[in-house]
Amino acid sequence: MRLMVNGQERALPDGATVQALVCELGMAEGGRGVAVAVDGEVVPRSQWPESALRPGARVEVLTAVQGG
Amino acid sequence: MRLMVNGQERALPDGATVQALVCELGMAEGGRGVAVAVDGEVVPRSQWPESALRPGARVEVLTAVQGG
Amino acid sequence: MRLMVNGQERALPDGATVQALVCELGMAEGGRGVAVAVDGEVVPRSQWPESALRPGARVEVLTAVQGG
Amino acid sequence: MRLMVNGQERALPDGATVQALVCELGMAEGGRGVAVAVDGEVVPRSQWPESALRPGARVEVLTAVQGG
Amino acid sequence: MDDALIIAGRRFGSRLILGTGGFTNHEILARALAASETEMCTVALRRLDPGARGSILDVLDRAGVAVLPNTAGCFTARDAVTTAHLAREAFGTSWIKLEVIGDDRTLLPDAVELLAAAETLVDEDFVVLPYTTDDPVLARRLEDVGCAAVMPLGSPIGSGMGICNPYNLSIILERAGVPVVLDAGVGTASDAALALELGCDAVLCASAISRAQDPVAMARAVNLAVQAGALAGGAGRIPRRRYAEASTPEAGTPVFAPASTPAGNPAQASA
Amino acid sequence: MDDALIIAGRRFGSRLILGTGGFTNHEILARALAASETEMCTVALRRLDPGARGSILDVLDRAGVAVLPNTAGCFTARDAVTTAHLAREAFGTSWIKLEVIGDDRTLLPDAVELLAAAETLVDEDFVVLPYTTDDPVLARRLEDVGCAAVMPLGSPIGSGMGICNPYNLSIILERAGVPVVLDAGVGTASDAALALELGCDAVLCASAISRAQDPVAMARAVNLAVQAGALAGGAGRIPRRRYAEASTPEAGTPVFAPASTPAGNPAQASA
Amino acid sequence: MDDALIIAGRRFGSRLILGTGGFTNHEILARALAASETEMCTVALRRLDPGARGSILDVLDRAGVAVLPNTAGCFTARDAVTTAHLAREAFGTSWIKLEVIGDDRTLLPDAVELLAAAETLVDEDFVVLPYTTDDPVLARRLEDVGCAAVMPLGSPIGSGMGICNPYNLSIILERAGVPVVLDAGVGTASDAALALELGCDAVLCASAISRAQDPVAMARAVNLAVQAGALAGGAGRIPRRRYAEASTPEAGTPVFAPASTPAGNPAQASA
Amino acid sequence: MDDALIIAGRRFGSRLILGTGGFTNHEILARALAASETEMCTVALRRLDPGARGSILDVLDRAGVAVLPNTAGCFTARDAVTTAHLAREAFGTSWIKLEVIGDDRTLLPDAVELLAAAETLVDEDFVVLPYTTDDPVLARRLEDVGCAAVMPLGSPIGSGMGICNPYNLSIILERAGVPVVLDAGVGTASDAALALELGCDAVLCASAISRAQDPVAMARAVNLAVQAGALAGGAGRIPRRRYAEASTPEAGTPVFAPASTPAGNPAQASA
Repeated sequence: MRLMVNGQERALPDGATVQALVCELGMAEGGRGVAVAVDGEVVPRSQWPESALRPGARVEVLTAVQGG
Repeated sequence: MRLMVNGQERALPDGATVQALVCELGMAEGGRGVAVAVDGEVVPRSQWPESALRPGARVEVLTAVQGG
Repeated sequence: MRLMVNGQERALPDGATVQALVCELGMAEGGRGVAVAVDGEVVPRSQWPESALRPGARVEVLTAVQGG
Repeated sequence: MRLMVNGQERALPDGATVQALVCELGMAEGGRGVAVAVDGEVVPRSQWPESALRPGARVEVLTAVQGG
Repeated sequence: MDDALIIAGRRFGSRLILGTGGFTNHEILARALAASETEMCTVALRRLDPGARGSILDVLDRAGVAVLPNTAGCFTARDAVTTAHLAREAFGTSWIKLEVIGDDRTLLPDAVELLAAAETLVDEDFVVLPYTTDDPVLARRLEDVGCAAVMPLGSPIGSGMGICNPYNLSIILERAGVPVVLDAGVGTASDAALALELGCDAVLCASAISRAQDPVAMARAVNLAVQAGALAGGAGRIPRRRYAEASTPEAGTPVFAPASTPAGNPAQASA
Repeated sequence: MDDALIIAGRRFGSRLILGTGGFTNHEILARALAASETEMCTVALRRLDPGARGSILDVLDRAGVAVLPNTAGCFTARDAVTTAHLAREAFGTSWIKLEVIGDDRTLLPDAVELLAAAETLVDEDFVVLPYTTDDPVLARRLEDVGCAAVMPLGSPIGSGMGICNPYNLSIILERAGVPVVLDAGVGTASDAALALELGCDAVLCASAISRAQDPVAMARAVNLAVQAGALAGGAGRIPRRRYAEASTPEAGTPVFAPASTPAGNPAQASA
Repeated sequence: MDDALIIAGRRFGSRLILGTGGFTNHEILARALAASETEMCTVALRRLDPGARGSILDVLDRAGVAVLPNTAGCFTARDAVTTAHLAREAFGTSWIKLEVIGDDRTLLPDAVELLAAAETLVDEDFVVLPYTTDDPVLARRLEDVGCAAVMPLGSPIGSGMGICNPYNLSIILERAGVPVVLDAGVGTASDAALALELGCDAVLCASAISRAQDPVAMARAVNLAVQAGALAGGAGRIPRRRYAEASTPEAGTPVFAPASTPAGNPAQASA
Repeated sequence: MDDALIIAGRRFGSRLILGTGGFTNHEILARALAASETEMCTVALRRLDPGARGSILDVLDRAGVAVLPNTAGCFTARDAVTTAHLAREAFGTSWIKLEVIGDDRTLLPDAVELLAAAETLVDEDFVVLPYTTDDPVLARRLEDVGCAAVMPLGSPIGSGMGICNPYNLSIILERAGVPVVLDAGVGTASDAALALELGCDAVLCASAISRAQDPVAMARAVNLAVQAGALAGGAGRIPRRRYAEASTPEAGTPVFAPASTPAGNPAQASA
């Protein structure tokens, strides 16, 4: 399926979970400092393993950077 | 009947109108620079003659003063 | 004879007076707004006709300009 | 003899020296931080023992104080 | 800068708006009005005092100036809107100087209530002139909702501290698409001149004039200062320079004697 | 403040002295002169340039203004004194704007040479108007030796930085027994208004006007600003206050509904 | 002033909060962290860049400082609230530096959106530290809705202009019931010292340190300045006086000779 | 900036020179000395008071700081020179803080007398540190005659007004070939930090510390502020900018929903 990850189109196997996406993006397990929003809604880390992504979803995967 | 005019209790004949009150307060006819609110609602000058005051009404009769 | 007028060498007939120099420089008669110093000493206008210039004299002929 | 010490008249035995005066004023020996002027002239410490005071002399005996 | 101030399509020959508060009596107000040459004055609405003699409206009518009612004393959008309605009734004008105060010691505006009231009144076709802080974002929000002008403060009402933050004011001026009127803070004539030089379209001034020891002289002074500031603002001032720029030419400077310029002389030193 | 400026017994209707340096030509100078309404202008002495057409004196004569020669460009008391002698010859006046510069980048005065030159010229019956620093002690020394006025700078000549140190200027004004003329530093109209408000008797202004993009408009602006400042300075300005002082009376403020003043309301909070 | 800064019951040994933006690399950041002796640093959330090497969190962990996530880049309450939720997930903290910007050139806060976001987040048990304007009314509104501190700006982020309006800041400080942190505007050490002297409880500083030519030296400088300001603010400074107050006693001044004080002497003159 | 201050070839580890005037007793002075970490203190000469107990010299000796005698109270070059001679006798040092006052209310220096005294004392091999005005020309004249440093005032002694004219001070600093010590005017720590940031080599501070409510705390504060200012001055501060410079990167900013950035949004508006 195709969806938007951080503003860019990306292909993922159907039914892929947030956890899968995050791992694919190379996050260390636990992935401290990372947060995910799908279609503007925050997905708590505890739900990453179960929450399946839908085709066309707009996903934001964010991490800590220097700032402010 | 008794009502509050500019924060002070005042007695008026039952059924007295806004017009009557304003005149009693000594406004020149036309009474430019004067405005009236009854229970927080503005009473347009055109309606002064008809609008009868109810007992216990809170009436504000205002006029122009020097101001910033 | 040769002398310095306003910082530049200049030739004048021997015995030339300040008056002569000023006229030669094109001053209107009276020459209001003009003043002359010879070797650092002011020469009052009244003395222009008599005061003869010496060879090598350093003459400043000044006039009014815009200034702060 | 009578002389002025720090603005006040004072009596001293004739021929008293600066050294004597300073001691009388209770300076520790050496008297570091003390300086003396007689009639406006500084008297170096080395000369205190010899320099005799004259009647009517104006003597300033100064010492260190807190200051700017 | 054009001589005329234009707000909501209306033309004013003077860039000074006079606040009428604080004058000891109508006679002094009338003379100050004349000296100020203003064409618009603020007035307030207060409870009718049967004992009061003479109406300020008569003074303003005789002077032929426009009336600008204010909502002074309101701490909420609701009270300010009600007061604006009453003012429209009382004075037959839809122009309103909108004040919604957030603190009674500094009389500083309450940004949230002010914006809410402005939006409501603009929808009701009022010509809204809001008294606001010097916050550039709030000023633009007020313009965005349709205010006819924005009136940022220089410093608190009656404080006479002038323009506390020229930077913020300059940012407001840089962005504004409607007239900017400096409201509150002016303490004396030079404050008003500075406001116009910075680019303000007008100044609203009450206490600085009404409470001066000689209100009529100060009215004249602020009048001249506003004209001076408008002219200067349009005349292209010289830049600020760190070093001097001689106003007298160096060329043609006489030399009287070598001795006259000693060794220590900076001219030589730097030559 | 009286309308008239009096220096050495001479009366001037304007408190603006115009420096003539920096104008691009005599025609603009003439128009700026008219717009400024000044009654005295400075001029300098430089080596005669046979090619030069038209004399500035003709311009000043036509305008009917007094001529104030300066000693610009002098770095020593000796040169300044010689220049003053030449000026007296050239212009038939004993008035002199005394400049003795100590540094050619800032054109700041040299205190020691200035005071020496002033003393000499006063002894020779010159009417000495010294261009000085904002040092209050030096200003008094200049007055003590007999100068007819003192002319402290606000900031360096042509810098347009205005009054860098209002404190020093205020101390000079507090002590001065002769007229104080702010000389140098004015960048725009409000600077001039401020100088008069602080108590200066006049302002001497050259570059701010002559080098503005529109010298004639700026001349008019500074003229108005000087009048505004003089009036305001005499009108008794309001004090600076930390808190607001309402210009609209609180008494008689209507109450439309209890609900209209929420609990969070500062008026209540502070009541 | 106590040595400790306490926000929401948490104790900090340093009154300097360090913004981590602008450091050229993590190594310099780490050294600046040490030099600053700060105990809390801000971080932001941005899209994951798989290429990025090393996490700022590791740097902060090694330094043992608390993490304060911000909502930089948000222009609406809604985005700011969402970002706060994400930050809580990412960093496991309910502390948030709330930024809701109203203009992208000055990065000034939007009062209305900021207050709305603050109210929402406080209701969700966030410890809200809002970056706000220097508007005293807005500051109190933020406190009223439950913010743990208020963080007014001195001037725009990264502008280095210091405290543009000390008056407004002083009014905020006078009224505040929660810690006041000067956020934005600090350009150099003395700005930070001044903020503490005025009464601020802390300073949040990023660009002044991270973009200085020598960030580590500036980190140390601001660290010392904050300590100096806190000490001075509590030490009871001398009042500002118009006239001098001799630090050396007059009593006991010697007199060397009558001639030594000439007639012109001001001491005599004024005696 | 190097950690060490060097005057006349002598090295000082601290850039703070402490004036000892105004401390209520020697014990507080001793504790303030320790807190300040100064290495040089001023003292004055006054008529011997047989009743006085304890000498300030003992306090300074115990602290191991250098003694810098002053000529406070002198109004003429002659008195100042005599006082310097006495100080050399009394303290066995040729270092002198030269004060020649021209006015007893402001205690401002007299330029002419000061320069004359400096010239005389330099010829007699004194190490002359003159307390001077902020006049850049006078400062250079003092350097030209051989002063070991120049000590311009920020504002009058004990006035606590800080640096009234940073422009003049910056010009002095730009030209100076000897150390520049800010003397007089410091009111609190940030004033001292600013002086060092501007480029002063040191600060001489008396009243700000000795007359603070807590002199020991203020001594520590000024000590830290001087270190902060010296570090910051050498760290290359960020420039002052009119517009903001984001400290958080824009790149990678998430987008949560189109709806989240309304039409009125400035980011869009300006995009």
